[in-house]
Amino acid sequence: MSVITYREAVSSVLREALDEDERVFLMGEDIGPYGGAFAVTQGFTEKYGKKRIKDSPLAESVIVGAGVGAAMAGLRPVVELMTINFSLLAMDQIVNHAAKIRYMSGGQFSIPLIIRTVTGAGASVGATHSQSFEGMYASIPGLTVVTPATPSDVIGLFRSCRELNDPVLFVEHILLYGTRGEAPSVGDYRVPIGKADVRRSGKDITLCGYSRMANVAEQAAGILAQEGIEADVIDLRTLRPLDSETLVNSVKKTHRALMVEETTRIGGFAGELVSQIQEDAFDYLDAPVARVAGAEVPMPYSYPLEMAAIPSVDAVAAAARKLVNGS
Amino acid sequence: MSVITYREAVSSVLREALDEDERVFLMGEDIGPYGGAFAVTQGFTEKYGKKRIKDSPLAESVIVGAGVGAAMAGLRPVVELMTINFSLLAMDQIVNHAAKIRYMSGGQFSIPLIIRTVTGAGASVGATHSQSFEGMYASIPGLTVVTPATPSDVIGLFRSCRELNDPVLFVEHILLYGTRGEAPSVGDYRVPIGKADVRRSGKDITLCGYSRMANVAEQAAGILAQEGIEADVIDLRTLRPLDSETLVNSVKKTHRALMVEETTRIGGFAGELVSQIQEDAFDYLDAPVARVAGAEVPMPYSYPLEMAAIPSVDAVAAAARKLVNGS
Amino acid sequence: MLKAADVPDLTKDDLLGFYRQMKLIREFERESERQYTRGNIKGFLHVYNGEEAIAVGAINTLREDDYIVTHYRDHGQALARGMGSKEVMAELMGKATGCSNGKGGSMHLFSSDLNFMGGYAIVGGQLCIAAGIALAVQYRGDDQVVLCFFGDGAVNEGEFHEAMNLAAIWNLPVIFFCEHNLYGMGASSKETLVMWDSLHEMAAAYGMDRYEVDGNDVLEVRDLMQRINADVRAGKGPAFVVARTYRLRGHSVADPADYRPDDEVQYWESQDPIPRFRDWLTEEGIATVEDFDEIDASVDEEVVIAAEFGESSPWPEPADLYDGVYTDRPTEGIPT
Amino acid sequence: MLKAADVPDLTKDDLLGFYRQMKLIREFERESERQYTRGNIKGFLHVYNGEEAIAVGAINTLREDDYIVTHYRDHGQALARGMGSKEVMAELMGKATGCSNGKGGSMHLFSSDLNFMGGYAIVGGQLCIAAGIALAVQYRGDDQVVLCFFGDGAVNEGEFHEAMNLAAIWNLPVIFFCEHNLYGMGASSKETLVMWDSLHEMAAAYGMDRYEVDGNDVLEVRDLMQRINADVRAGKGPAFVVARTYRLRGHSVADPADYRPDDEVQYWESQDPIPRFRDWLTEEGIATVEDFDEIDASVDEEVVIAAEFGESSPWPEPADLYDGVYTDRPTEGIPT
Ligand SMILES: Cc1ncc(C[n+]2csc(CCOP(=O)(O)OP(=O)(O)O)c2C)c(N)n1
Ligand SMILES: Cc1ncc(C[n+]2csc(CCOP(=O)(O)OP(=O)(O)O)c2C)c(N)n1
Ligand SMILES: [Mg+2]
Ligand SMILES: [Mg+2]
Repeated sequence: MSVITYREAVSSVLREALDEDERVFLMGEDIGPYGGAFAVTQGFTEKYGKKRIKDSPLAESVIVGAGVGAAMAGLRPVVELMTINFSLLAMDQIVNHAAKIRYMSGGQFSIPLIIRTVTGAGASVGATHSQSFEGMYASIPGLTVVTPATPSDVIGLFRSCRELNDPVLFVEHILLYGTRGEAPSVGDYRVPIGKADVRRSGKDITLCGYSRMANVAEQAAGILAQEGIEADVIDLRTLRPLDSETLVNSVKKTHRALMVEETTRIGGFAGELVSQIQEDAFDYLDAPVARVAGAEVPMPYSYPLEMAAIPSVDAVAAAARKLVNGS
Repeated sequence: MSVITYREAVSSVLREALDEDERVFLMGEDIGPYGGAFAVTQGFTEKYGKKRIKDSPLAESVIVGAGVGAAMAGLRPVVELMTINFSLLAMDQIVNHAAKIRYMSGGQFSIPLIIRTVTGAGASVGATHSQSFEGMYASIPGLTVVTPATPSDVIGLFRSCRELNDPVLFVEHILLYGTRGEAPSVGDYRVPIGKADVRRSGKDITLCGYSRMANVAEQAAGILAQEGIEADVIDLRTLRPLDSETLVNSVKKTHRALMVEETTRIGGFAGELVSQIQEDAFDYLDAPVARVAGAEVPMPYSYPLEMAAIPSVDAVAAAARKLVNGS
Repeated sequence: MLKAADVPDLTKDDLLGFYRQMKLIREFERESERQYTRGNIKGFLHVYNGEEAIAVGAINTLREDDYIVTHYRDHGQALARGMGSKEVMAELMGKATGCSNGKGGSMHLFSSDLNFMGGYAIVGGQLCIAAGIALAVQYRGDDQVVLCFFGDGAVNEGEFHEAMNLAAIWNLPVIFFCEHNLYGMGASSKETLVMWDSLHEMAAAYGMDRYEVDGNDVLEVRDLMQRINADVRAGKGPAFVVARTYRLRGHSVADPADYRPDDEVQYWESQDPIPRFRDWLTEEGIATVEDFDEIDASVDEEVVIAAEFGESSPWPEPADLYDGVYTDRPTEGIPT
Repeated sequence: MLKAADVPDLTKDDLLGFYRQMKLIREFERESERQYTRGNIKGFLHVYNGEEAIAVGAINTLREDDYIVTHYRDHGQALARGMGSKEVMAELMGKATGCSNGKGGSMHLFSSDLNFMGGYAIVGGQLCIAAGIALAVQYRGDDQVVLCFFGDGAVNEGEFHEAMNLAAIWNLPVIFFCEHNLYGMGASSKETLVMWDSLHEMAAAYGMDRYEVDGNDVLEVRDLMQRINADVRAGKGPAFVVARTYRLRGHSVADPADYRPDDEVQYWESQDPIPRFRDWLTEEGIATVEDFDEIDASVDEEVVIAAEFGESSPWPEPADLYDGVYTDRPTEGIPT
């Protein structure tokens, strides 16, 4: 069993895709000789050449749009939007083109396009560079939105995404690249799309998160366990399609649920989770489903303010405690 | 008491703004001699001249971005994005610029910018032209999002928006322009930002919607009343800030709630409403808060399919009936 | 103007074929307007009247395996590519038999069989997609060309710039073809583009080959496009073509177009590509009144058949609503 | 190169003032890198080393009521505009005393007093904002100019095109100033822009006045900008300026910049604008070693003071987190 970083996991599945499938090419800003803003594609140009590692102009719309076109014409592009913040400049191509062409064409064209991008706060990069828009994309029919939080989920989910024929937003987290985890032991390990991971099992409360917040929830569960509170920890892993079954079943068992989300609270994706839980497990709930989320502000640069704006392990533990103890 | 159309209401408040405040100018695609895609600015160029009615190039990013700049420099622009579908091309300017500059600058610059746009489905204009993104914008701190459903709310809310010094998304509905309603009798009539309208009062269920869906909810309530089901009907009118107090108080009275929303269900703004209701009125709820929303598909062009994809009065009434009768 | 001798490769049949296509497009559009008035076509309807020489002149130079991408004003290109007038009309009516199964509508015509990669309704968006298709061609080492249509209004959009730049820097086999009809929706391009009168020169910013052509002369369009296709196919990289033309109707059926000066409209009516070509065919002694009558009658018949087909075709099944969102799984929220 | 006689309007004090500003920027950046290494500055840090002649040459031609808009590589422009090195350093450290109260950070410097309308971190976004400020100037009938800085990378973005086009068609008083340092992040602009070697010519597509200048020669930049300002102020419409320069460090502090060829780096090191200007001042007999020593010492002292000020300044109060989102109401969700 070997331990790898999240960054290595991303690199490895990209290399695998390039090695296995001639139709795969990468395209994005500074992914060439620079090696990618997060050093994921270092050495790729040397190995695969410029044909397959396309350092693109700084132009998000055409990066995605050209990916859509190439996918329509039979290739399987993996494009990179340097961070999800810049994805707003490509949102029209993602939402009005990638997500809709199949349906609008009466099913004639599929768009097997993977859009990799990077979400998250906590890197002290200020309001315009610290956002988490994956929940917005998860509201768009036609898209698949995946948010791996561990190296093995990166690998397992990416492989599953490659088997899809529709556009995927593959959302990595800026603070996770350096984190470590076990590499999957099986060579063809897959994580199914739309299957949540129950990270930990407990009877008192359900903690649910995705991306880095799944890890935060798990750490909070560790603290709570020392106090005798046993939490189910659910990592959604995929936002669309959503594994509400696992989530709802957990809540039916624990009767209490706390959703942990990094983006600002109002209108975040956690609202969807709360809604589905109370729709499907209403009679099981002993307390309202609670949410811990980012502060309702543009992300401040100043370090202590930023730390206060992001859900912390302690804040999650405190909210869980309150939910279980009723105070 | 005079009756006017929603379109006339929009035109009249725009004229009023131009008449009252030299700092106000309009900018947008085809708002000049063409009179606007929805005929709201007909005759404006003749009356106010090209300086104040700026027919812009077809370029959504710079329409909003230039509005932001002009607002920073002391003007009070009212810009138009022809429909909210095209707002995706300006989303970066709205979210990363308009909404954040005040906070990022430590409060040095305010952005008194009104962005008018048009939401909604039902006009047979297909998948790329029938979307309702206002809920997405309502998730962005720094924005104010207003969704008037009646001529008098158009007037009252627009006047209140002009008194703000921060960016507003003023969201009109494509199917409402031809609808009629009473004009406000008071000359300086205002509707406060962040105050929902209780359209109808009843004890059995709370129906909550915004924009055209508030009207649909109200019509459904009319049907239900004939069956002896009395509904509170709440028109949110503003999505950000949100009047959760009125909503929650209603649910505390009725014990049952149904959210009606035009956009697709998963990840819609209704999830936020559900969450807040169950957070604040959990012990009052006799049933899960329910949602009626658009079908989970890109909008089809074909008329019967489109009609099936949009929440109808009947669908709302049926869902309400089920919630009240438990079947 | 060209002479018959300038186009020795075109037979009488070819030339009358062009005439027929142009005429078919015109009559098809007239019929769509009638159907719109009768409520059988809904939403937006952007007709192609006056611009027929472009689609016919350009598209007939393509190979079957070349690609076409276009905007919402797409009926003309679809018909010129050989899409059946029945399937196009049925699509405009939202019927199950439409080329996009009624899901796309007038602005979103598609045919995978014809490499007709779609009509797109977000102004400028399709240029990016066209660049991507061209990238795929280049990547595979093939020699197809991608022909991408858009309007002068689209030139304002940021995506125009991004797509032109990408195609130029990567030498992609794409022809960006601007149907310069002087107007966006109601805004004159004189007021939105400094270079409106020499629009093709904007491509100099990308070091791209660029051409202007009389978009109301089907043979000029064809002639130019044949040369450009050969260059692009040979790997010489992208090209930008601006065809000067005019839409003889409003932006959409809803637009009375009264913002247009009378003399401008009159001038362009005098340039109507269909009578122009008909006169040319007559003057060059290629066709007679009888030829035209025969073609016109067959066009009228085809259009009637298309309309009947559309009207009598079934609506999509209710269950179709949820069909086709994903290739690999059912959509969410199908009512049970 | 200009001679002293070519700039009779500049006194020795003026010239040494330019030298001091350039030197201050350089030493300020060196200090920020040190502070970054020590963890006192976090996130991204994009230093201006090598490009000082641009900010100093250009900004000193502006009036107090003119406007500046720039990108995330903004320390140099802020200092050249007269923002205090203390407030800038404190902002880089996220302190309450920073020019944006610690909320903006290195990439988002603002000063309403100085009409310093912000550093912007979304590449290309600020061009649209600059166009809007210029629109306000024109609307009011004033004669300020708006000076908007951006990099060669920004030229790739759709917003570049939209802003250039709007400014051109409406004749707005804005100067789009491209700091052409040959690289975006790690991508060479030779690989992203066909016209990389005559970038200013891209403005021909908008019929815009356009200029290229040696961005490492402070007097050339100043001279050109004086002429352009006068034109723009007189209502002659927007201009596009491309200053050829080089960043002597990586894109950000995190970037070792090993993708750059050695000879290229060496060439540009030989073009370092500060020694060049110092040599010029010496050769022209304007300044002596003693002058430079005095200035250098005062710069060093200022930078030390700035760093101390930043370090000793307080963090924002916890309650500041929720402050300043709206002008007219408190933000949502303030914990109670
Ligand atoms: C991004 C975007 N903005 C606005 C619109 C609304 N709109 C549809 S067509 C059009 C004018 C386009 O003009 P042009 O590109 O010249 O094409 P033409 O209709 O003249 O063929 C506008 C503004 C749109 N569909 N997409
Ligand atoms: C829209 C957007 N895309 C990508 C980035 C990431 N990014 C930041 S700076 C940069 C390179 C910009 O290069 P240039 O404009 O030449 O400015 P320079 O850094 O050379 O001064 C990139 C890709 C961003 N901030 N915004
Ligand atoms: Mg046009
Ligand atoms: Mg650069």
